[in-house]
Amino acid sequence: MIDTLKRKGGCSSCGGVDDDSRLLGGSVILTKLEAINNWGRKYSFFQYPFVTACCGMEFMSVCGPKYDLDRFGAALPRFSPRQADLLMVVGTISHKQAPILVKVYNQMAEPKWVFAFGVCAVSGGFYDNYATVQGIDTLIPVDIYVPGCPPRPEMVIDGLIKLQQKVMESRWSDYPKGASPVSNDK
Amino acid sequence: MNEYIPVLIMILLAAATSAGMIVATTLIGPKKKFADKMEPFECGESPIVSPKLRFSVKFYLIALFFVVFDIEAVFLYPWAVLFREMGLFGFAEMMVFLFILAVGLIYVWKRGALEWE
Amino acid sequence: MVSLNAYLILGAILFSIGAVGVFTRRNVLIIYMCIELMLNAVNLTFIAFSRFLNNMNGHVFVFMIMTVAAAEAAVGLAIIISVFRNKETIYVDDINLSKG
Amino acid sequence: MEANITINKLKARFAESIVDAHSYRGDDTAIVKKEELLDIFIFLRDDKELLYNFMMDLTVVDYLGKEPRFEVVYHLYSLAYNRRVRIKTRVSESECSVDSIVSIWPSANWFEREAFDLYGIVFKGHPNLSRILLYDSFQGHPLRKDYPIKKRQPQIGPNNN
Amino acid sequence: MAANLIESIVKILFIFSVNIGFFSPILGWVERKQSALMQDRVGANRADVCGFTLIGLFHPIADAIKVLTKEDFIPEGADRLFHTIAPFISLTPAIITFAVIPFGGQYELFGHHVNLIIADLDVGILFVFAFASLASFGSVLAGWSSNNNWSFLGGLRASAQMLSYEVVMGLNIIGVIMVYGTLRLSQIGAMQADFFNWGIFLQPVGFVLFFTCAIAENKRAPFDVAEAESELVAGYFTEYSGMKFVMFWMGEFLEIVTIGALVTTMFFGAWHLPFVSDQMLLNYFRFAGPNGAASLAIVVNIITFFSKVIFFIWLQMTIRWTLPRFRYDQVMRLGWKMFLPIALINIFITGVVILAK
Amino acid sequence: MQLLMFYIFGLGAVLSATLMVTNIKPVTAAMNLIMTMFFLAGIYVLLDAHLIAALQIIVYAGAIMVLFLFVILLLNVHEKEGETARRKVVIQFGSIAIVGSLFIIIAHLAVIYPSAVKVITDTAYEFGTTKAVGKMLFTDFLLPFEIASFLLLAAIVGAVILAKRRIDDSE
Amino acid sequence: MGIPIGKLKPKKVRKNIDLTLWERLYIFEIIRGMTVTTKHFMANLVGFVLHAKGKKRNIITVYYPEEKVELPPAYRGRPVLVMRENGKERCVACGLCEKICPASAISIIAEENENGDRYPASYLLDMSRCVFCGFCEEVCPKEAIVMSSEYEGLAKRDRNDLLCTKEMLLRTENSVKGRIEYIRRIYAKCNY
Amino acid sequence: MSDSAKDLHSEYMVINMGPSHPVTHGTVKFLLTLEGETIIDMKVDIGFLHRGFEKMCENGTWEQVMPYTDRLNYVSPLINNVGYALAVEKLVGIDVPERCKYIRVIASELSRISDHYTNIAAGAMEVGGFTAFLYFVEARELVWDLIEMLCGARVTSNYVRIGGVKSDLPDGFKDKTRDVFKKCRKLWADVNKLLTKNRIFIDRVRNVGIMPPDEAIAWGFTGPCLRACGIPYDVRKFHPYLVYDQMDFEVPVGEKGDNFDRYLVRMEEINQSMRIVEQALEKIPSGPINVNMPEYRWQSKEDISTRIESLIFHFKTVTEGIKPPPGEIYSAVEGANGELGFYLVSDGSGKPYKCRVRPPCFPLTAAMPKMVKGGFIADIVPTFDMINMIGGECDR
Ligand code: SF4
Ligand code: SF4
Ligand code: SF4
Repeated sequence: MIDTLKRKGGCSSCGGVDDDSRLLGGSVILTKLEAINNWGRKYSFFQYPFVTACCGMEFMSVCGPKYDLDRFGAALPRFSPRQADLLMVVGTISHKQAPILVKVYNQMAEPKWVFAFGVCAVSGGFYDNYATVQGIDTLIPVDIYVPGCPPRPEMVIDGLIKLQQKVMESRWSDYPKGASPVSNDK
Repeated sequence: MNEYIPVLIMILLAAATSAGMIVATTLIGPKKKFADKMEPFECGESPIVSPKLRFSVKFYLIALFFVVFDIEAVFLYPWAVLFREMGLFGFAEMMVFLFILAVGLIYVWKRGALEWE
Repeated sequence: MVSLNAYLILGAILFSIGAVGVFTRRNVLIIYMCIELMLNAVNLTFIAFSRFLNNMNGHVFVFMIMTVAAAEAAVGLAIIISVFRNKETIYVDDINLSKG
Repeated sequence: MEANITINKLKARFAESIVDAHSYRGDDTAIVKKEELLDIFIFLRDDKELLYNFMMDLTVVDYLGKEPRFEVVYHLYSLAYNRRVRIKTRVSESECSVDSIVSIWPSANWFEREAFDLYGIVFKGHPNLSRILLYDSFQGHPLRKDYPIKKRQPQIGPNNN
Repeated sequence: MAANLIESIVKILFIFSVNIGFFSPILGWVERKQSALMQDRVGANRADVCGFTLIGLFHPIADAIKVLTKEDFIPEGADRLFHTIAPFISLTPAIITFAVIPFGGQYELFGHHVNLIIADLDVGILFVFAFASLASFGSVLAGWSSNNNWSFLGGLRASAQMLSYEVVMGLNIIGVIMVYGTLRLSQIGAMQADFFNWGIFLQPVGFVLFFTCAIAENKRAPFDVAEAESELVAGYFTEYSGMKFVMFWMGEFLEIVTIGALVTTMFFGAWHLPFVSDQMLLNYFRFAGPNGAASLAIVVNIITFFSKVIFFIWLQMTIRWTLPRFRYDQVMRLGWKMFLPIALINIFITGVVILAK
Repeated sequence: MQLLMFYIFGLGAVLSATLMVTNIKPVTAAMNLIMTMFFLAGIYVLLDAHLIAALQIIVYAGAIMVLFLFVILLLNVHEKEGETARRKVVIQFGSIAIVGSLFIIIAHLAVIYPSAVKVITDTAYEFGTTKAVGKMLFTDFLLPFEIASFLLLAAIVGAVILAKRRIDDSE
Repeated sequence: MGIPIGKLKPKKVRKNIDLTLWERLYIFEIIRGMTVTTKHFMANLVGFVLHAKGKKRNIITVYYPEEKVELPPAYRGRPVLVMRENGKERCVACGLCEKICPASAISIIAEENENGDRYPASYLLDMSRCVFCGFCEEVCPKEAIVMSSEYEGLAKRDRNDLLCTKEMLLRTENSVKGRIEYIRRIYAKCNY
Repeated sequence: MSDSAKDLHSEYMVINMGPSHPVTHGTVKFLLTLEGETIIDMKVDIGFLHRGFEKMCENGTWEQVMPYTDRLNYVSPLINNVGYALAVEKLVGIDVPERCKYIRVIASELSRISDHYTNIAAGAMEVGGFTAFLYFVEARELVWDLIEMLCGARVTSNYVRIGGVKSDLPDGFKDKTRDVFKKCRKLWADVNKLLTKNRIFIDRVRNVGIMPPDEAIAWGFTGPCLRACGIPYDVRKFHPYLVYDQMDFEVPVGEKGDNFDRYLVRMEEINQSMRIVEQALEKIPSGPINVNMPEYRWQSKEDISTRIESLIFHFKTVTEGIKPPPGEIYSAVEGANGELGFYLVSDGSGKPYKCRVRPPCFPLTAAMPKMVKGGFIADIVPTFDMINMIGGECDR
């Protein structure tokens, strides 16, 4: 069991690294630009709420008045994956749902991030059976894992702040990421 | 004619701005293409039919009424400007005009072309 | 200062482009558009004359032409639609009205 | 006794089709033969003193190892008399089918599809008996007792374990 | 000539900076912040530059940066050309229309006649309509060229809706023109120096209709059926990403400003303070000398005008965040069966009243 | 200045008109026609026909072309590939070459040679304004004006009958 | 039992909802709606602008990372292990929590120490599975595992980081004192 | 017409609405056949949230099922908890103490309030009334504060136990409830003003998704959707469980069975539920909250740590699970969406042999095509919202 848990979580490491940008990477202007760019991205997550299950209730709360994800600039839900930056996978992903999740992920425009919201998305939670996917990282690369069933809004915000840090650390060359599209063989 | 020069400048400027935005975003953004992504979005499924199909003739009718009433409005503009000068005669004139078009509207209405079902 | 002739010639050119289109294209819709273009060319001539003769009758004419064009477009396109229903084509070669 | 009026009426009317009846913890239950299921249901629905107009629930229980293996369980409710009854019918694994009651209660439509999906019971005469909760390429029927809980189907990518 | 050119360039730059530089980013912020406050929330407030957050004012900047560096996406099967120019067609007219809207009176400044309007056209309001009618191509092309079913439906809805409301708006404006006898917006504005001559008193029905139609034309809630999130995903711009998608929004935001400005100009006394005409303003500021007085008056004009505009922006936002959306057929019914007859009757009544006077 | 404008607009109009004629796709053709109309509106402005210029855009570009666009999308016929491809080459080269060169040459001639008509350069301030057009329309051309309304009525009725016939038939 | 259908007097809700002409005219109801939202807007605007530091805002929003909500004692955060004074865990590796955990999030390897007492040689709690149900706390006979009020710092960039070992779970008794008292109270004898 | 397929008016568009579509909440797919905007045909595909609830139950002990029931109708988890506990208690044949009954009533009604809040909020949001949505989310947040105070979790409460509840009412619960309800009533009034008489909203929901009463019965409607048709079927009145027969509340019914009625019924039920909670808080007696039966309810910590036989019992029940006698029962409670039935079969072992839930929104969803066919795409939105399909419950 521990072995399976030790699986490499996600493949969010950079894929198609562009050599030119590596070379330029050292220059001050470019780092500055990169920082500015990351700053913009970090405070402007348009999210694609892939809400399927109970976590959606807490997701509503996070967007709702009391916790207000909008404070972080991340409350604007876009239901078109082209316009979204942050794929919020909220809730259980069943095997029936899996191809759809993959498709939505694939259809998102670069750069994109994935947020696993709740233990079901993280690992399948306590639904360890024939119907549920054991963690969305078996399907798509995940950037941040927020456990909890459902996570408290604070935990989500925590996760978002962590994600913002991650974005701040990212480089030009990290995008587009993923060496190849996530396959969707049925 | 001179008063149009600023308009021209404005048009050029506006067009340049919009065009600049489009060019900038096409140049700057990262690109990554593959088959799954290029497919039109349809709620996570593959589209079943292509949208390039014929749509209801109703939309044509709407456009048609639009054209007709737009022309009507076009006639009304000079009339409205002149209204005070022309007095009752002009008013009567236009009312005849409007009346005839109102007949048209009523016809269309009765004919059910404004219904959506 | 641009002379009247220049406008007239522009009108003529547009008209001839329209005419070329009417004769060469087979798509009814495009033919229709070409007709609109020709009407526009005529409008241009009207306006030009009216400007250079300092007589605004031309403007009113254009006004009327626009009205007619709109009415014509409305009915004409409706005809195209109903022809299309019967024939499933919008190419003049394929439309033979006598064999309704 | 008033509570047993349903069972009594059923017994009176379909004497030989009623295999068994009991009222465990007040739940009236009748086990009927599946051949006459439709008639029984029509009777239950239309009889003036019963009027079971709700088909509340339909499910299957898999008694693995017993024969017949499956039991299709219907829960009916009568709004007029505020009464519930449970009708069960037994289905063997070899002949895994039972008449569809969609014509009597449209609500049975999805319930039957679900039962088909999860247990593999075929409902004869169902207008569209296809999988409902699972996807079409799913093999087997997961709620049968012999389906291992963690057996996963090759639906998604290579990574699933 | 040169002075005129400089003057108009100054004005253009002013309007441009106000619109593109101020309103279009700030409206995104306003919309978020206002809706937040209306909904008992706080709204975006955390984007910081060197630790300053300025109640979230940096968020639009962050959005702009993000959007610029977002992948630009054209789906397969889409018509690349039209897919690209559709946002262009939507945005450009929205910027241009402001050219004919006056934001102040006419003054003598250093011996030069200053008219606070970019282009004082004889056809004034028609110019606005002309460009507004072009904008409908933007949505229909966007919807059609995306090769997406939702976009297609959205584009159709958008175009039909815009056409319908354009008609009503056109007819509805006739009443105003009848009252003021001109199409020149600067004149319409100037005629409202007297408080009781404000359009709202002369054309109350006209105001309500115009405002409603303008919102509908702009496809804002409650008329946002074309981009109705819960029905059509994102409507005609479903397949747009990055800047192109935001351009539709910018067009929408700029149109909010334009609507506010038009309503102000036609119904709410344009740049006039109630009971204060331009002449009176000049008199108040006599102490500053003729040029000073004129400049001060210009400043007051501009402030007054834009305050009113901002009020109407606020009003539009409030409406947007208060009301549920119509159903599509209801939108059309409202336009054709309710507003159109009312507009016609309004013309009639206006005529009768004016003649009776 | 005016000359420059004229050339820009004129050239634009001719170019987009040519493109319209030569294009296979009706949608592109329609968009090009809109461009033509736009340029023509510019030329009207040069000719002091302000109202007409605005109407050109409102009526032609804004209304009639929408109608066209709708019908194009409504019918949505696939292009006849072979047929158009054959014509395409001929049309493009033929018309662009001939018409384009004609334009440039003759336009130059036109500028060089004074026109036969007496040119009036100083028009009244009123020329081309809404008011002026209106005055003519509602006095001298009263009858056509009223007839126009009948025309429009006829257009509505006719088009509705034509377009809706099938619906009613099938009901 | 139960009221037969005839006897029940239901409350008709639709009675007076028919719109008057006034209400049909959209605009008045719209204005009414807008007054509601505007009221909220103004109240919040005032509360927002005039808000003094330290005073309670009247806006409901919690400024989370800086400001935290007050959690009720019942709140179930992540499960943690309670430490004895000597720094060792209280847990005796009885395995009840492992057994009851519906998510199978707990895995214990029990060993005996030199005194013959059982203790968990390894106590792994997979936070990526735990559903915060609180069963482990409820069944533990030793009050060794409790649901703390911790919820922060659980978001991780890597799923493997969510696997918590005994060392990561151990908390001093003081820090979870409130919770222990709470569970003593709710599972007290008087409640049975 | 014979060639109607070729006719201009009948070119159909086949389009997937969902599963990942804002209105379908990711859990259902509508395959629409449209003519223009009109829905010609509709196929509903569910199961996107099928998590194998029954299989999980059959593989866990009777107690371990409790957290799974939380996630059935995750908007009102406490009702599911109560329903399941009641079912097992019926199977076992035990009766819980009076105070526990009151607590369960309070918990269920709080849950019902939050469910209706969520439902109306989501409905309002999806017809465009975003502000109304957030007001109710705010109100729900307040109710959740209460629930959290009671259960320790906001959503997945896992509060009720077989033979009792987990914890007693916390201190100050009554006062807090009063405060919260005061605020909630204010927000309720605001939403009422924003929606109930607003013609735009009424036009969207009135005469849309009509279900005549007889058909509603045939399709198996229960709960607010059935009551909207004018049939006052409410399990709380018809088969009173717990102490509902001692509560004074009314059953709101509608007339036509359209979405507007559903909305109004829910709005009124919020008020009725608040009344019930208030009454229950007034009447609640003191006493124990759990049965003292070591074979069915885990022992108190005090006992476990002091009495060795308790400890042994405890070990036994935890590891083997409680063992109800073999048999089968069906027990229903009034869920937020309708009759929430549990059909349990026990074979005498520590695990449920069969744990079937009768999901109230399953038949409701099945009737979707019937309700919207012939309407517009936009009609799907309020109809789907007002039947309140909850994926966890529908797909299990
Ligand atoms: S993590 Fe928990 S709350 Fe979230 S979807 Fe899964 S079971 Fe539901
Ligand atoms: S809280 Fe529940 S899921 Fe988490 S470890 Fe404890 S028993 Fe397991
Ligand atoms: S139940 Fe308590 S004592 Fe037993 S193993 Fe778990 S934590 Fe340790």
